[in-house]
Amino acid sequence: MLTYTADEMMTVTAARSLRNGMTCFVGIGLPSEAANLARATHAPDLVLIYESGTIGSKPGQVPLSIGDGILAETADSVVSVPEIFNYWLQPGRIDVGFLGAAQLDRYGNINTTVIGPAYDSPGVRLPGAGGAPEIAGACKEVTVVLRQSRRTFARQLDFVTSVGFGDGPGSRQRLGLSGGGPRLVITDLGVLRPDPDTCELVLTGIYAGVPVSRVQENTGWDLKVSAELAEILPPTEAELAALRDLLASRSPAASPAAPAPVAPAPVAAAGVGD
Amino acid sequence: MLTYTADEMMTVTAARSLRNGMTCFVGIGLPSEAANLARATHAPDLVLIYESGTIGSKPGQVPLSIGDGILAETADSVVSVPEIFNYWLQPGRIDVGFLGAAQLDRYGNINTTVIGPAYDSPGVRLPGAGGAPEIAGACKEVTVVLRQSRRTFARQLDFVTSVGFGDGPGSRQRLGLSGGGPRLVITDLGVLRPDPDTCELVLTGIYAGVPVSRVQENTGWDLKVSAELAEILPPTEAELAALRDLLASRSPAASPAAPAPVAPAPVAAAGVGD
Amino acid sequence: MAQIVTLAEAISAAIRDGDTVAMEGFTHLIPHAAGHEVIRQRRRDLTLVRMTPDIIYDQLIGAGCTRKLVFSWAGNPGVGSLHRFRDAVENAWPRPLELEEHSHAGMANRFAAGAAGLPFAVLRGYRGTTLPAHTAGVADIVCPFTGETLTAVSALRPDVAVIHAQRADAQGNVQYWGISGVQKEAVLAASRSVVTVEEIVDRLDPRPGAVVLPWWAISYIAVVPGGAHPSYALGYSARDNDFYQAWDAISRDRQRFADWLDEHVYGRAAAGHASRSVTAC
Amino acid sequence: MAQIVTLAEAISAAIRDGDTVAMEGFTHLIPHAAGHEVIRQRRRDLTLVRMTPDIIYDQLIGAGCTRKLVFSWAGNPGVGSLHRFRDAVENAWPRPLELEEHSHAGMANRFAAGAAGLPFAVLRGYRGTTLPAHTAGVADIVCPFTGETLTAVSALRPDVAVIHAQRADAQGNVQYWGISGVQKEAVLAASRSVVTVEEIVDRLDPRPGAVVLPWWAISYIAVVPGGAHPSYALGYSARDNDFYQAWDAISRDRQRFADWLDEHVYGRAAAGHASRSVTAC
Repeated sequence: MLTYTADEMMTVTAARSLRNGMTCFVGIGLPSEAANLARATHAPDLVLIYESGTIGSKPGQVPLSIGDGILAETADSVVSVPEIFNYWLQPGRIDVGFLGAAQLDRYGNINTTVIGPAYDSPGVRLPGAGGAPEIAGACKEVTVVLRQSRRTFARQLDFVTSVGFGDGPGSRQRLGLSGGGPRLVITDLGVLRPDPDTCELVLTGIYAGVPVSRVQENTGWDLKVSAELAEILPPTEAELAALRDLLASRSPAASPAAPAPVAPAPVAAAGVGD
Repeated sequence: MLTYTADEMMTVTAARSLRNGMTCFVGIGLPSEAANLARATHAPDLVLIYESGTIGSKPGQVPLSIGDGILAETADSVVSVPEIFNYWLQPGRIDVGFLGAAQLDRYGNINTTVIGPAYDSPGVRLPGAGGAPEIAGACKEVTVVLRQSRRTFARQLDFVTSVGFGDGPGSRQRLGLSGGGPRLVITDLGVLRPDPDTCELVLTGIYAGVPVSRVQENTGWDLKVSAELAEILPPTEAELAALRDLLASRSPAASPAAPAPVAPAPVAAAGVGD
Repeated sequence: MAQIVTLAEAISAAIRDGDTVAMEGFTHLIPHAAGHEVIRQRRRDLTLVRMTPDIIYDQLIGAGCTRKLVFSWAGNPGVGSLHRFRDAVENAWPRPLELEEHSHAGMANRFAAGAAGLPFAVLRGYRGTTLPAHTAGVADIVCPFTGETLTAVSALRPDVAVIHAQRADAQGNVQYWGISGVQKEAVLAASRSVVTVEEIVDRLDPRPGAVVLPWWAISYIAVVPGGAHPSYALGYSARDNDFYQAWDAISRDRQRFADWLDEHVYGRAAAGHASRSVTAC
Repeated sequence: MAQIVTLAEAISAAIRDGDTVAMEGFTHLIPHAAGHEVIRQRRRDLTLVRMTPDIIYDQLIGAGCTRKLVFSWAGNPGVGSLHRFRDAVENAWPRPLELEEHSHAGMANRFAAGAAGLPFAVLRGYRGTTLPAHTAGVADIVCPFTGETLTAVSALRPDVAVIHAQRADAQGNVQYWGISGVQKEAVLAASRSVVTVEEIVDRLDPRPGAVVLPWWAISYIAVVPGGAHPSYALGYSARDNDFYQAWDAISRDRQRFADWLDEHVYGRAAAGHASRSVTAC
């Protein structure tokens, strides 16, 4: 009987989405955990690129920040921050960008700036854009990882920090966004992908033991379900062991860190049998 | 009796114009000889910057090219070529730019591109612009070093490669050139400086034994002579020794190199008594 | 022309009330000690510029030094919110905080334009986002060759840049290595600069990945060992992740923050380093 | 995704007739051996791009490979003219040579724009000179914030970049140090790339001043010891200044040049390096 949390399922699913030899622009938190799990398991030649300027970092543990020394010390190359954005991200050299989000809409647009309609006196002030707008614009594809709720999966964003498919088909072209946009959204309940015709995110994968109705209840719009909805295999023993090793290798004080910069959403730590 | 050539007088005069602690953007050939002579004599902390990206080079000899290994090995910092132009030259950080020229006009504009009126089928094809236009544009002041003749001191340039004072007062401001422009022209006959009102180059210094008429005969326009025309002191024994040491330290094959990229003009190797 | 002085002298000479100040460092080499000295000298009405304002900017905001923040990501990396920053934005405490908000790529290019002596930089970005609606210094620009529309961002030209580096030599050449961020651009874009260093050595041995800023491009250098703490200086110290975690609780409460500031910043001399022993508090 | 192949294979796979090719190197690390292989493979109608075309471009022009030259300074550094270049421009021999002429700052920024995926770059330059009258890809551009007029230059996007580096590792990561020129920008601006290296090592030890290009940003790598000669590879060879001097006489005369080419380029296999023993000729 393998017991694991919803966050572990989410991280394992995210790790599986990365293919060996890809180049991956990694945000901090859960994206970094997933990317390093992929490196530790099926994708040893995954190329990790952090916005701090480290190219090809091979940390043996999950760094707390995108600027930890281990990222520079294990990198193939460390470049300046202007260079990482201008020469490496902007021209579309990076296969996949891994992003978190505070809010996401049906077109995969992302808000990490403010919650509440008034920018100048917001309900919650979030950290802001960081590297996300250009990661979302330029990577060949984008994967978003976030916990799913009616608050995070919003009908209407309070602020568009990073563009997914804008207001639907043709938006990215009109805006001159060279990358492919969000191809995958991974949550603690399942997996969403954009419909190729409408660009709207639809549920294409679901974790064992999670009913579709629960995913829909935790979505702020009328979530469509793919005709080919698949159940996603639970973590293998090897995946779980590798993930827990990775996280345990962080300093004890670092491990309880919330992956999202806002107050953690209440997440059901689903213990699911294997 | 100290014997020296006109070229040696020119180089020594150029070296004397550099003050200790200045930053100097150095072109190859005679400018490099002069800058290194200054470092070897009165200006040990002169900061040499080459367009190959070396900042603070301290070569013990005069390099043949701007990319010789000694320049990188002795530099405080080696940066990329885009960086040397964008971050170091363009913003006006450099005190003095040292340039050569194939043709110069009365406003200190420079031609290093073609001789002859037809660009597409020129009489003589010269190397072109290199770093000169932006050195001429951005350095706080510019010093031009070239042998003087009716051919090199031209009434009308065949091509304006680098701007001095354009067509006179106000030109640099209109063109948005942030640097101060040519403050000094050093030849094998004497020294010219721009008139503060007209921006036209006038003869302000003359070498021992050179009559003013000879300078005027070797100028393609009606050269004005400053009311404060001064005779420039001949090289000291120490200056000459340092210069000859510097040049002797170059490889034997390298020393006969012509400092100007065009066929050398016939220069009187004036042996002048001290 | 680098002058080697004390930290108190450097801050006093370089930073005036109302200045625009960029204290840069991308997680690595953040000039915390210099920031504390700014708080101690009670500078006011500063416009603070930084890609990733984190704890030291949270402190400068909470201490009331700051009128405006120019930034692209304001958080406690890997931990969560900056509570003093949020309190200022959400509740105008201790004073209102004006925001000028960009993306990382935009800020990096704004610094680069400043370093290059250009009034603007061009990038692919901002289009389709809400950012331009709230941010000055972003405009469309059309390529004169292809007709394509791109984005221009205005150059940053701070009055002062403040950075921390591993070493300087006696002449004032500064050397740092590891994650190098946007510090070179910040120093070259600014009118004046302050560099705190771990140590001064006779000669800067070449090091892999090292950036060297020449003495004539620097204004003031002060020796402050550990001056980046709780950030780190590769080869000299490790990032104090425990302090970043602890800051979350310290900064949530106004009084606890004030007490912390009294004890660890106001209560210390310039030469000592404020947050060294904070994990014990 | 770097493939390690022979020089002949690399040139054959990467460069086609009519391509735009940038063989970069700023005095240091000039890819002479690769240029000779292009001559041997009798590529035609190439547009050659380089800030400082020197001897190897003189040879490619004289050998009839070249339709157009995009450049900023064409000379034999420290020596004088490039006679094959001048013969092509002044006398259309062996064929007319179209010129696209810029300043160094312009070319460097054009490469940088190409590397950054932008259609143009902005700089202070060209204004008041005759250059824009004869050169496409230069235009005024107005700052949307200050109204100031600056200069835009069009991006360079070569089909192929060719460089020489000190080392690569078995995975294809490339490392070079010393004067690093505009090679990174050239490789990143180009669709394909060929890198000749002095040697392949198991692991690239970090080195002061080293640039590392990752394996996934490189197309072909070929081991060619001495492949920069008469240019040099810092730490491996010295610049052969005698050869640069000797080239002046060799290249002045069409027949003497042709004989040199027969003996030292056409007469040699790809693996050997052409001009090694030229000082004896």
